Formats: sequence, C-alpha cells, structure tokens
Amino acid sequence: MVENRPFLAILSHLILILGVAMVALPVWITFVGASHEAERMLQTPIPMWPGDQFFVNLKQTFWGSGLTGTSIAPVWMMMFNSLLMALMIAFGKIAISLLSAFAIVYFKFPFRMGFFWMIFITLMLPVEVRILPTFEVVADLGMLNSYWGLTIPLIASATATFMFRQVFLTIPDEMLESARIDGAGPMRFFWDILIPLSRTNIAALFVILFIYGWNQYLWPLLITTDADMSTIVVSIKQMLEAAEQSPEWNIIMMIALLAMVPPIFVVIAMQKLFVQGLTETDK
Amino acid sequence: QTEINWWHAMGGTNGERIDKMAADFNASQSDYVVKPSYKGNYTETMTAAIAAFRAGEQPHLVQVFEVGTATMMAAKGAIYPVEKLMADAGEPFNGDDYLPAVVSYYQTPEGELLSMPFNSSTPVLWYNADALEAAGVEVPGTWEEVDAAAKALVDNGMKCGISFGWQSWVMIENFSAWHDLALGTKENGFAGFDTELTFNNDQVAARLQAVADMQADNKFVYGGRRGDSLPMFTNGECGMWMNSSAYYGSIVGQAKFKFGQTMLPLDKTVADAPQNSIIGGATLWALQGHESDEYKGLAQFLTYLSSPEVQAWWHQETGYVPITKAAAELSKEQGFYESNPGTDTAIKQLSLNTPTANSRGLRFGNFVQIRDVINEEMEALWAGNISAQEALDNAANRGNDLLRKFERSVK
Amino acid sequence: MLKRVHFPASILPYLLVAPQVIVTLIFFIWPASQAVYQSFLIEDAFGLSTEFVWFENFTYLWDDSHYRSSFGRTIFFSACVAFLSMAFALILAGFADRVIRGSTVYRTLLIWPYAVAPVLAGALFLFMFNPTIGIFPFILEKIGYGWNHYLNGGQAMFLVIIAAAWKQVAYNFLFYLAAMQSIPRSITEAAAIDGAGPIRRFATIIFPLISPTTFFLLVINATYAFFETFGIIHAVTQGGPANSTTTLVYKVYNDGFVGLDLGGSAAQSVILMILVIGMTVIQFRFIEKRVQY
Amino acid sequence: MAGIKLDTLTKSYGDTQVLHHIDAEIEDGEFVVIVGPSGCGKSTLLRMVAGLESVTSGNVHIGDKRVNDLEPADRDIAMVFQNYALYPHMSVRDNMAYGLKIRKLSKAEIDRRVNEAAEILEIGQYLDRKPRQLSGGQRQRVAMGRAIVRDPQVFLFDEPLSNLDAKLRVQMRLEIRKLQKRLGVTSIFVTHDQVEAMTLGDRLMVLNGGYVEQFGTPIELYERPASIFVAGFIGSPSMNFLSGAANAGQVTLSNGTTIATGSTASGEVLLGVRPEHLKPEENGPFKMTIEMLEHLGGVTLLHGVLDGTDTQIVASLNGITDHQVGDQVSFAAKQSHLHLFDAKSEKRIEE
Amino acid sequence: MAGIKLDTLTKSYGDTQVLHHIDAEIEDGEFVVIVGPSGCGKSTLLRMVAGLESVTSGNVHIGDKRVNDLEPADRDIAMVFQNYALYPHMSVRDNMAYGLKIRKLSKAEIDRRVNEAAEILEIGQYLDRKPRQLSGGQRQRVAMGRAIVRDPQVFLFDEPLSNLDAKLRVQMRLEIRKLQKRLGVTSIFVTHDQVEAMTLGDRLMVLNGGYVEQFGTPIELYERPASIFVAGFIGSPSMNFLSGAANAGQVTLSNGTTIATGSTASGEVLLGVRPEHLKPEENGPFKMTIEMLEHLGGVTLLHGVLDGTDTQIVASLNGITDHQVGDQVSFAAKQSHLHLFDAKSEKRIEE
Ligand SMILES: Nc1ncnc2c1ncn2[C@@H]1O[C@H](COP(=O)(O)OP(=O)(O)OP(=O)(O)O)[C@@H](O)[C@H]1O
Ligand SMILES: Nc1ncnc2c1ncn2[C@@H]1O[C@H](COP(=O)(O)OP(=O)(O)OP(=O)(O)O)[C@@H](O)[C@H]1O
Ligand SMILES: O=P(O)(O)OC[C@H](O)CO
Ligand SMILES: [Mg+2]
Ligand SMILES: [Mg+2]
Repeated sequence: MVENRPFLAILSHLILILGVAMVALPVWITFVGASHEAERMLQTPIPMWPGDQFFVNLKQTFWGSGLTGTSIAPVWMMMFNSLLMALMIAFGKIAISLLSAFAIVYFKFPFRMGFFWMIFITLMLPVEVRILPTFEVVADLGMLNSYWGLTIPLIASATATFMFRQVFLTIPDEMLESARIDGAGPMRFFWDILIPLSRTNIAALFVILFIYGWNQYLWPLLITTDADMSTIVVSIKQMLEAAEQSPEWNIIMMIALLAMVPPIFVVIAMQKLFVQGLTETDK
Repeated sequence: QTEINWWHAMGGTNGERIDKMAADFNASQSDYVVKPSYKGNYTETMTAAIAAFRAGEQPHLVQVFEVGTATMMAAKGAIYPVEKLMADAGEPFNGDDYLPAVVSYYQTPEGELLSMPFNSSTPVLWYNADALEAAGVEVPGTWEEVDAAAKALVDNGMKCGISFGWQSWVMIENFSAWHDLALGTKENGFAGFDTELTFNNDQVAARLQAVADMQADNKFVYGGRRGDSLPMFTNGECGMWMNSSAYYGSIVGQAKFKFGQTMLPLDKTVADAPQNSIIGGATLWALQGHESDEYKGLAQFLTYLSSPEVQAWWHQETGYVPITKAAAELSKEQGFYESNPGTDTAIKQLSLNTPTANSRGLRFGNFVQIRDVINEEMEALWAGNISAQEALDNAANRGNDLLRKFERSVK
Repeated sequence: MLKRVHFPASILPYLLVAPQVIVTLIFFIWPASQAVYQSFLIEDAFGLSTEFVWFENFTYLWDDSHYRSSFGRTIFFSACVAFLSMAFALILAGFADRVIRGSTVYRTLLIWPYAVAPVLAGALFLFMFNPTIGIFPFILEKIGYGWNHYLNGGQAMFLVIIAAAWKQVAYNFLFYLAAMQSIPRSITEAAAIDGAGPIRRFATIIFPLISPTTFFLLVINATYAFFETFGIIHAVTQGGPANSTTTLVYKVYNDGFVGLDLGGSAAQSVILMILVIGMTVIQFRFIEKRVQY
Repeated sequence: MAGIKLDTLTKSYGDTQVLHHIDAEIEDGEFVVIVGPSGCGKSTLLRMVAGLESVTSGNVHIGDKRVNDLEPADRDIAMVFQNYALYPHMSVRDNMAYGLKIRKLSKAEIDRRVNEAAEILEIGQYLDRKPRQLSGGQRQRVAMGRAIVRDPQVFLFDEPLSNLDAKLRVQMRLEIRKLQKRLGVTSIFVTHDQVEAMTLGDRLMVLNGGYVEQFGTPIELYERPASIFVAGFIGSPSMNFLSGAANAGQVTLSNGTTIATGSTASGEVLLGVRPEHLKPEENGPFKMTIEMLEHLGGVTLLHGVLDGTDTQIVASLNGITDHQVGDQVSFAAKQSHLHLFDAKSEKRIEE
Repeated sequence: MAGIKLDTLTKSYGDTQVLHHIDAEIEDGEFVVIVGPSGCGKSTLLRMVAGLESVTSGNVHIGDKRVNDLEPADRDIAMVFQNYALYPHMSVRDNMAYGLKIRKLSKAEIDRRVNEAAEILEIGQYLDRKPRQLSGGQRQRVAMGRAIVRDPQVFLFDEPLSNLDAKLRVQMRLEIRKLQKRLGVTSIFVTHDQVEAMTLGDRLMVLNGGYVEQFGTPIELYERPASIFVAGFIGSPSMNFLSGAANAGQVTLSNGTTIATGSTASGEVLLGVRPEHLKPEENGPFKMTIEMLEHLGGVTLLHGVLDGTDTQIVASLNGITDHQVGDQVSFAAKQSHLHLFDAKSEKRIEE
C-alpha cells in the first residue's frame, strides 16, 4: 500500500483479527460445548471456555452410539456415508460436466446450444422445489436406500458445465491447433491436454461439490430409510429434534463439530487451488 | 425371515426404547424381523411415509400423530385398518381391552379401529414442587389459582410463572374438551368432512386473552411450538409447565428438583367441573401393498406391542398412557403409581367421564396445516400484535379454507 | 468468445453430452414437468384421488395474503443476507488487501464457514441464541434486552439472517479480496499521487472498480439466500413465529411436506421455477459478457 | 522436403473475403516471409497451408500432393505459434515427444530425435523443466524443437518472435535463419515487422488487405518497391513521399522545386526518397528547416518540413552531426534513389 | 519548477540492497532518462522520488525541500505509468480532473486546465470516452494529460511507451520530447530501451545492478562510454569488444594483430569499436570472414568472426553491399573511434 504509516497497518490487523474472531465465534462455542458434560450445558450461562470432557464426548460420539437413543447408525458410519456421497457427487458431477463442456466447446453439432441451454436453465432449480416428483422417479427406478439414489439424481450440474465451458474457452486455440498438428484426436486431446490444463478448476470444483454433497440434507433425509444409509448432516437435524426431549447439547455439538471437520479440512487443504480456480474463471 | 419395516418419529431416549421393543420381539420368535427406522419428527415421518407410498416403497407400519388421523383415514386405498388386519391374520383382538378415551379417537363411526394406539399421551400440568413450596402456594387446580401461583413464583424471584408447548393441542383442543366445548361442527369432524371450526368462541378467547395478559409481568412466558420450552421448566426458570405427559422420561432425567404432575386447570367461568382431556401422541398405521405373510407378522408384532408387559413398561418409562386396561392394571399392581405419585394423572384425566361429542377427540382434514395456522395466529397473539378474539377468528377462517380444500381433495 | 477451430463433426459429441443430458432428462425435466402437471391438480396426499382444476391453485395463491407476504419477506431476507454478508466481507477484504503480509493467513482463517452445512450453521446459531441456555440471550438480558425468538418475529428473522450471512461471508470475502488484488497497483498509486487518501481511494477508485464483482456476488448471494438457506430456516425457526421467517422455498416445503397440499405446493414450485429461470438468465448474461473496463 | 504451391487461393468468412486469389510457388528449401500490417490475412493464409482453416476456393499443394482436404496431422508440416502453444503441463521433453508418441514411434527413436533437436537448439539442460520455468527465448527454442523433431516437409511460423524483447528478438532471428539454412526445410514465416522480414526471408510476400502487393527478394523490395504501400512499409525510417507533377523526365514539387528523375512519366505523382538517401548538399533540391534532432549514435535523424510545403520529411545522416534545431539544410539524392509512384493507383511507375 | 537532488540514496528490501549510493543533481527543467537492463532498480529509484517507496538512507530533495517523509500527494509531482494506470471507470475528463477535484479547485479552473491540456495533446474529442474506448496511443496521451493538468514541479515517467507498438512509440517519443521542452518541467523518464533514452534525454543515467554506471549526455555516453557496460548498452548493433594487450600506444589482439590507439595504457584490455565505425579497407587490421549478412535496406550488417580468434564481430555498412557469405573482409577504424577498457575493472581507460 501507499501509505507506510504503521498506525494504519496495526489498525488493519486489529480489524481483521476482530473479523476473524466474529466469524469463528460460533465454532468456538461449538467446540466449548463439545467439551463439557451434558448437565453443564443446561445451566446458564453456558461456559465460554472448554471443559475437560472433550475426549470423553468424542469417544462416546464416535465409537459409541452417539446421542442417547437416536437409534441411528454410529457416527463413524454416518460420516462414511457422507464421505462416500460427497465423493460420488463431486466426481460424478465433474466427470459428466467435463464431458459435456468438452462437447459443447470443441465440437460444432446440431442442437449444441440447445443442449447447453437445457443443461443450464433446468439445473438451477434446487432439489427442494421439485423433490416429490424426483423422489418418485428414483423410487420407480428402485434406487431408494442406495448410494446411487443418493447421488445420481444430484449429479447433473449446470454450474460445473458452465464453469468448464468458461475454462475451455480461455484455453488458447493454439493448444487445439498444436495438438491437431501433432495428430491428437478428440479424446486424446481431452485426456492429454484439456484435463491437465483444467486441473485447478477441477480442484476448485471438487471443493465446491464435495461440500455441496456433504451438506445435502433434504434429499438424503427422504431417500434413505435405512439407518445404515443415514448421513451425518441429516442426523444433526434429527438430533436437534430429539434435543427437545433430551438436550444433550454436548453430544450434539460434538457431532456438529465432527460433521464440520471433513468439509472444512477439504476447503483449507485445497485452499490455494480452490481460490485460484474459483476467482480466476468463475468470476 | 420376513422383514417388517416400521417407521417412527421417536428420537432421543424414546427411540432407544423403540429399538429395544423391536429387538425383544425379534428375539421372541424367528419368523419375522421388525426393522424400526427413525424418520424425523411426526410431520417428517408422516410425509416420508406418504411419499414412499406414492412411490410404492411404503413401510408396513408407520407412526402417525393424532392430527394426521383424518388424512390417513381418508386414504382408504392406502391404509389397512388394524382391526381388519388382525382379523385377516387371525390374531386375537378385542377393542374392549383398550382404554375408551384412546380407541374412540381412532374408530370409524361404525366402530372399526383403524390404527393401533401406541404412544398416547395427554397434556398435564407439570409443576416444580420445590418452587411452589418456596413461594408458599399450593398446587393449583383452577386457572385462577394458576394465575396466583404464577404471580407468587415470579414475586419469589423466578423468571416465569408458567409456560406450555404444543399450544393448539393444550390450550385450544384440550381446553375445549376439558370444558366440554366444541372445536367444530359435526361432532368435531367425526360426523363428516363438511365440518367447520368453531373454537373461536368467547370462552376460549377469554382464556387466551387472560394468558396473553399474564405475559406483562412474566407470569406466562412463551417458549416455542412443541417441546422447545422444556428446558425452561427443567432449568428452574418456570415453575409450571403444561405439556404432554410423555415428557415424564425427560423430566425425570433432567429436573434437579422435586416435581409433580397434576390435572389441567379448570376455568371456573366456563365450567364447574372438568369433562375429560383428549389424547395426543401417535398411533401405528398399517399400509397397504405388502404380502399377506408380512401382514401376519405385523399382526403378531402389534399383539406383542399391546401386551400388558410391554405397554406397562413403555408407560412407566415414558409417561405415555398405557393403552390397554390390562397394562394400567399391571402398572398399578407393580406399585408404580404409589411410588411415583401423579403418574396416573393422564389416565385419570382421560377416563374422568364418558367422552362427549366434544371430548372424544377431533377429526379435521388438513389438520397439520390448521395447527400451523393456529400456531401462527397464537404467536401473533403472544407477540401482542392482535387480540385473542382476532387470533381465533383468523385461525378459524383460515382453517375453514383448509377444511374446504381437504373436502375437495378426498371427494 | 467461441473457438476458432473445432474437431470435425461426428457422433462423438452426442455421446459426450449424453450422460449429462440423460440425467437431466430423467431427474430434472421429467420431475419438473410432473411438478407443472401437479400444479393443475387438487390431490389428496396419497395420490388416490385427483381433480384437474386448471389454475385454481394459482388463483388460490394469488388470493392468499400469506403467500403474497412471503414474497416480500423473501426479498427482505435475501436483501439483508446479501447486504450484510457482502458489506462485512467487503470491509474485511478492504483491510486484508492493505496488509502486505498475512492476507493469505486471514483468508485461511475466514474461508471455512463456507464449508459448514446450512443445517449445521442453523444448529450453531440456535444453540447460541437459545433463549434459555444460549450465550447471547444471557448477555442481552444483562443489558436489559429480552431475547425470545420463539415469540418475537423480528428477532427470529434477525437470527436466520445472521446465520445465513455468517455462512456466506467467506465466499464473498474470497471474491472481494481477489478482485481487489487484481486491481493494478499503479492505479491506486496514481490515485495516491493525485492526492486521494485511503478512504477516498476506496470510495472513488477501488469500490467502483470492483463493482462487477459486487454485481456478480449480488446475484450469487440472492440465489443463495433464496434457496440454500432452507436448511437454516428449517433448523432454526421452521418458518415461525407466526410465519415471520417463512420464505418462498420454505413455504413450498412446508405446504407440500408438512401440509401435504401437493397441488398448492407444486404451484408454488412452478412460480419459483419461473423466478429461478429469470435469475439464471440474468446471471448467465452477466457472466457471459462480464462488465469489464 | 517439398515445395509449396498456392493456386488462386481465396478465403472468405461468410460474406467477407479476407484473401483474394493468392498465387505463389515456393521452392523446396526456400524461406518465405509473409509480411503486412495487422489484419491483412497473413495468419489466415498460413493456417490454410497448415490445414487449420478450410480453403474457400483454389488449391494448396505441398510437394506434389493437393492437400486441401487433408487433416493438419497428415500434411507433414510443423508449426510454431506466436504464443508458442507449448503444453504447459508437460515437460520440455514431453512437449517435443508428444507428436511422435501419437505417431507411435519407438521409444528409442523418440529419444534420439528429441536429444538431437535439444542439442541443435542447446536446450539439453532444460529437458525436464516445465515451460513456465523457462524464459521467453528458451520457450521459443522449445517451440522450434517441437517442430524440428517432427522432421516435417514444411515449417510454418506465425509471428514466433513477437513476444520477445528487442535484444532477444534479434538473436533468435539469427538463430532461426541459421537453423533453417542448416536443415534446408521449406519454411513460411509470418511477421508484421519489416526488419524481421528483410533479414530472414529469401523472398518476401507483402500482403495488404488480402491482396499480394509484391513478392520478391528483400533487395528487390527495398530497391524497387512495387507500390507506395510496399515502399512505406519496407525500410526504417519510412520513405519520404513528396507530391508533385511529373513531366519530361522531371518532377515539379508543390513548392516549385524541380527534380530530374529521368522518367518519362507524366501526371500527378508521388516522389519517394528514403531518409538514408538524402545527402546534405548546398543547393540540393530538398530544402528543410530542422524541427527536431534525434541522435541515435550511429546515425542522426533530422526531422522537418519541406520548405514551402507542409510535407513532413526525415533525413538520416551518419554519425553525430552538429546540426541544430532551426537550421535550414538542403539535401540531394541520386537519381537512382528516387522512386516514382502514380498518385492515383499508388503503383510504381516503371521506366 | 524545481530541480531534484538525490543525496547518497540507498534502498534495501530486507537484506538485499537494490540501490547503492545514488548521487545526482537534476537541474530545473532538465529531462533526465534513467536507463538500464531489467531489474537494475530504475523503477525503484523513480518510485522513491515519487514517494511510493520509502527511502532506506540518504535524501531526496525536490526544489529546496527534503521530501523523504512527504506523502506522494504532497510532493507536487505527477507520474505516468507503464500501463497508464488510468481510472477505467472514469471518462477521460474525469481522469484528468480527479486530482484537481481532490485539491478542491473551482469547477471553472478545473475545466480550464483540462481543456487546455486536452488541446495541447489533441484529445479534445475523446474527453467523454472511457479509457477502454481509446487506442494505446490515445491512452498514453490521456495519461500525459492527467500529469499535465496538475501543473506539477516534476514529471516522472516509468516506461510509458513500452506498451505501444514500434511505430507509435517513435511518434509518442517525439511528442513527449516536444511537450517537455514546451512546458519546461523537470522530468525523469525510465526506460530500458537505449534508442528511447538516446533520443529523449538531456542527460542519461545508466543504472546497472543498483549502481550508477554513468550519468551524462547521450553524445558523451556514445562517444566516451565510461565502462564496457555502457559501451555495450548504448548504440545498436552493440559495440564489438576485442581482447588484447595494451602497450606503448598500441594494442595487440589475440590473433597477433596490432592496432595503434595512441593510449599510454598497458596491460590486459578490451578494445571496443562500434559496428558503424568499421570501414572496409584493404589491409585494415580487423579481418573477418562473413558468416551471415543482414540487408536492412539502409544498412547492411555483416556478421562474422575475427580471423584467428573466436570473437564475434559485426560491421554495419551503408546501403546494400554486394558482400557474400564466406567473403573475407578487412576493416579499419579511426583512432578516435577506438575505445579502451580495462579488462579487469571493465572501466574505460582514459588517456
Ligand atoms: N474466424 C473468423 N471469422 C471472421 N473473420 C475472421 C476470422 N478470422 C480472421 N478474420 C478476419 O480475417 C482478416 C485476416 O485475419 P488474420 O488473422 O489472418 O490477420 P493477420 O494478418 O494475421 O493479423 P495479425 O498481424 O493481427 O495477426 C481479419 O480482418 C480478421 O478480422
Ligand atoms: N517489493 C520488493 N521486495 C523485494 N525486492 C524487490 C521489490 N521490488 C523490487 N525488488 C527488486 O529490486 C530490484 C529492482 O527492481 P525494479 O523494479 O526497480 O527494476 P527495474 O529496473 O524497474 O526493472 P524493469 O525494467 O524490469 O521494470 C529487482 O531486483 C527486484 O527484484
Ligand atoms: O409429545 P407427544 O408425543 O405426546 O405428542 C404431542 C402431540 O399430541 C402431538 O400432536
Ligand atoms: Mg496473425
Ligand atoms: Mg521497472
């Protein structure tokens, strides 16, 4: 910056730290909540500093049955389901979007823009508003209570297709020309050149879609009836429900914490690629 | 082994108890396996079952709360009346074994039982005995006394006198039954779908207005639609709490003080004596579309669930009323009521008098939505935006619209 | 912005778009058309009796003052969420852009709420604002302000707004910071030489220059507030008290899932679809010819 | 190795014709530079030879084969792009080997060719780097390398030097020239820089608005530009043009001065004379008042206006002269250094 | 108007010192060009004068005032950036008026100044356009205009021409020169292009690795470069350097040839001679075999190796010569055109 006054620098840091503190507060409270005994969490004011029950709660939550009597699958299993679902959604969306964006950008064929618009307009509609008919389709296809049912209906992606289209459009024409002169056919070009060149975007999209998949709520709630298929995010809402009767906030907060860890880990671990991929093309 | 799917809405400790019942049944025989699935709260469970039915993937048995009764009943092709189910499967079943207040809610006008009562409750008045004692007041029996006790509690330093949850159920449906007032025409809907809501009468309005006025000095504090206000009671913020008897299990677990339950307060300006309260909670509905062999297993399971031992245990653990006379007897024999005074309040309330047309229960279509509407209007009342009369009028009007819609949809 | 060269035409492109198109057809187009069809029906919950009623569900909605007011409420809610999260992000990004070292550290510290599920965010805020045990009601009471979002519609609205905004700050921050960092340094330097101090520079140079980002974020945040906050509302207020946090999407869900009024809910879906398509077109056109100086 | 023949080649995009009847024969091993201002169609022409653009009409032959309908990969050409178009995710080695791998050459053969090319281009030590770890000049060499390993019949270059800085450009220009001579591969090189064109090409094709203005050796173009366009384009600083009337072997400028040209032409003409051909000479016909001086060390440029007219005129003198701004100087030029152009058609008037 | 004084100015980033003891006095109204290769510290120095970089040690004076601690806005300077740094969201008029508005000048005064500057720069008709609607050259002028309206004591230019194409660069260079002379504002101009430096500056400061190699007029630098660095940097093509041993007024090259220099120096030296100063002369001391010819029209460059050595040598001859690759040519150079540098220190050996 232009002004080199230390006062301004300190002020900036102060405000940023304050901002970070404000943003982090909810999670701090969650963490604190997860580290006390259930009883302590029902007395006002609730504590602001961590207690000593963190690992006890963690153990109970992760290996034990979780919240008393939610009678759903153990937490590790729900986390596994969430993980599988998130990964399948992320990879599935990326794969089919890459292919369709490739077709739309690198080929000229009848109905090209028609396909594009169909993909684009329609998929903007969130599951919430078309959920019943979609549920019926899935049921008719016999995909209830399966990982396929959990993922495939969510796998079409306008955003990803659009983003890859943008990415491909920014790849210099000379790449294709050069590859054609080198004798590469379409699929070879796709694998050898296009995929490697889009890898930051793929990574960024992976982060977004992983989170999207992990955070799904209404869809898995409806599509799974088998406790073994339940996901962790769904269970949180059910625990809130159950909290009316038995408010074990410490365990709820622990599960909330566990449910946050994987997506946050993914975001932070892939932060650089994520930011690059996101801000350089999508914008 | 034949699998029998049972969707339920019992989270928390009750969910564990469900699992235990299923496991016990599974262990007791080798032909059938009952698989319980928790599907969220009452509304979510019901919706999930309906969605599944439309998709041909319905469970055998689903727990539906009492307000969904009309909807379920109307779906003639979807449900398998339990009385018929039992008969078809050759399981012994006798309606007279059940508490009249419980079964009457779920019978057709012809007397056929449609769904199996399972977890039935009724609202009671929970009180913090220590706090009442400290404030120097007796356990109240009338609304006048409630008001006085609330004042005493607040004066004695409590944050609130009384609160309640499931407000439509407690403050309108049960208030009306308790004082023998009609909620709607056509015997509260039992006599036909062309019914209209009439709970917007002076008596209910006066009561609600009085409660709303109690907010001024925290004698009454509103704390949410369902059980959200439970911590206010168990924390010692509120000295009295009106809600389902089924919170017994939770209160036992959480309250650090001496507590008790007593009958709902009487509004002396409305009636001289209480009539009877109506049930809540849920029943188990069998759904069509499965093999007869499976229904056989289901029938066995229902018999098992209604057995005196299971029901008594369930009743004593949860605070839901025992649905059969035998289970109530058994509990008495086991000395449960003696060692836990007040735990028979619910049964007493329900069997106080022979139910009248006003106190049998209610059977309104779209009642889930109507409850929403009532909740909305009551919240507007608590927030001071409108008067009690306005709230009730609005609720009745909007409710009637929904009734008309329902009437059309099941034509 | 189209390619100068293409691969020669063949059947290949059709094979390539096939998976996406098939999934779209089966899981979108078909269900969406079913929803449209349902919006013309009055149906019982189980789908056992149906009556075709043309636009009756729509006229019913039109006459329903609660539906109309949920429109206004949704717009208010979305505007507040977008404004709050964008303003907060803008301020933080403005300062992060100033600090030469450490802006990535701050980015790391700010980025993660993006990853938190809306339902979870709802749970956290519900816990913090629980009138009985929550920390904030406790503090508020100490300063003489009573908190009860079960009763007070304004407070309930405030609660879902900040929970929704909280989650979105991270995303907005990322874009704002990237936008600011992509402003050529020489432009701010030129402004400094022209005599503009930091605040003036921000107001007259930086903010106008990142206006494309602002517009982009506005669309994104509006979409987010419209749809993705469903989980938050569902977890925190369930639309209450007295409808005061019932947004359009929540109402679709509630009428369809809780109320089992399938026709009415489908009619609302159809209206939402039209809205979304409108928003999509705006967004598409915007991204396509991004405002660029 | 093979020559290239362009036969009444045209190109249109929709209704706009961007190339008009291009005819040219390029000898085997020849280095031809296509030069012209931006948008004149240079790249389009090159890309038609490469097979990256379709031919609207006419024919392209490489060797004896009509290649109009062949895929680029089948034309046995190699191309170097302005932005190098290196595959950014592949090492230098893989960049060079890619085309060979696709052609399914043996591993040993690929290695041999890559190493050979790397040696020629002195990029052996970078073989395992990624393109972004290389400087502009090194990238340029890799792009060349990728072309060389293919051992094609024809090299095509589309402004391969324009992303380099001035010094490097001069150096790479020399290298490309040497390399091409050494390998003897027929080459077409596109540029808009006249110095590059002059120094590189055996022959230059000057394109203007899709038409060939002139096709000849650099010296022909410098000494006998076929049009005002070519005359102004080739040479630096640009040729001075003075309008006048030609008559009986002399030209009368607008300020009345007459200059003997020895040409029989008559009518409105433009008289062209290059700055470096103006020599100070007392009473020389070109009189100017100096408005600005530029000392470049080796030469000094005098800028001014031809007296009695408003025609800008530049003279380039050797060494550092002691002229001052405001001085009046007279210049003369040899008759052989005067060029006459028809004012209307802008074409050279040949004697 | 004011002069600028740099007084033992240094700049370090952390541990790395990028500028070493810069001392210079720039006269009021003078046009000084800072020139040097990329990364030598030119921009850093300029930005220290502007106040955009802090001073590590030493002082910067503008006029009589020590400005080390003044904010850029308070130094009464104006700066033109390489990328112009125009405010993209403001019209040309607003771009120019921005600084004046901040200074709270009256509307009338602002209009007057903007219009005046627009007239000088001939951008009157673009005043209401946004920068993106302008061509490179027009943007350049707007950037100049923004500097002019401020009527500052000092103009600072950081490679303002390097984004323009060659033709436009020459033209803008002339315009800037004229404008500066006309306004008489003290100016510092940074460039890495020696031609630009030579033609623009009253004096040139040659920077190399953070040190001032030489500070003098273009002609001084051309005629008496203080070091090999300056000698090689100024002039195009670059000076030829031949290593040899000096002794008693002559230099013996590595191939045995001796050349009279008239210098009393002795020891290992480098003998410098510019390509344009080599004249063909039978039996001249510099003998080379031509390896490559470049015909630029006005001049011909002969590239070769000095016979008996492996030293590359370039000669630049006027016109189009008829030399052929492979020819052996001998050159001579006037004694006054020979430069001697100490081989160790690389400094000029002054007689
Ligand atoms: N795909 C296209 N569609 C329409 N017009 C085109 C297309 N490609 C090129 N043109 C036009 O054809 C003309 C020639 O373009 P070309 O790229 O060959 O010019 P160029 O001489 O290479 O210019 P430059 O020196 O800028 O690269 C231009 O006027 C251009 O606008
Ligand atoms: N902020 C900085 N931190 C550390 N080193 C820097 C910084 N800015 C510049 N440098 C270093 O200082 C030296 C001088 O940089 P400067 O930008 O002044 O060079 P320059 O002569 O302007 O080069 P160019 O012609 O490429 O613009 C360079 O080696 C550069 O790497
Ligand atoms: O909490 P429960 O199970 O007693 O149910 C209360 C109400 O009856 C639900 O409608
Ligand atoms: Mg081109
Ligand atoms: Mg610089």
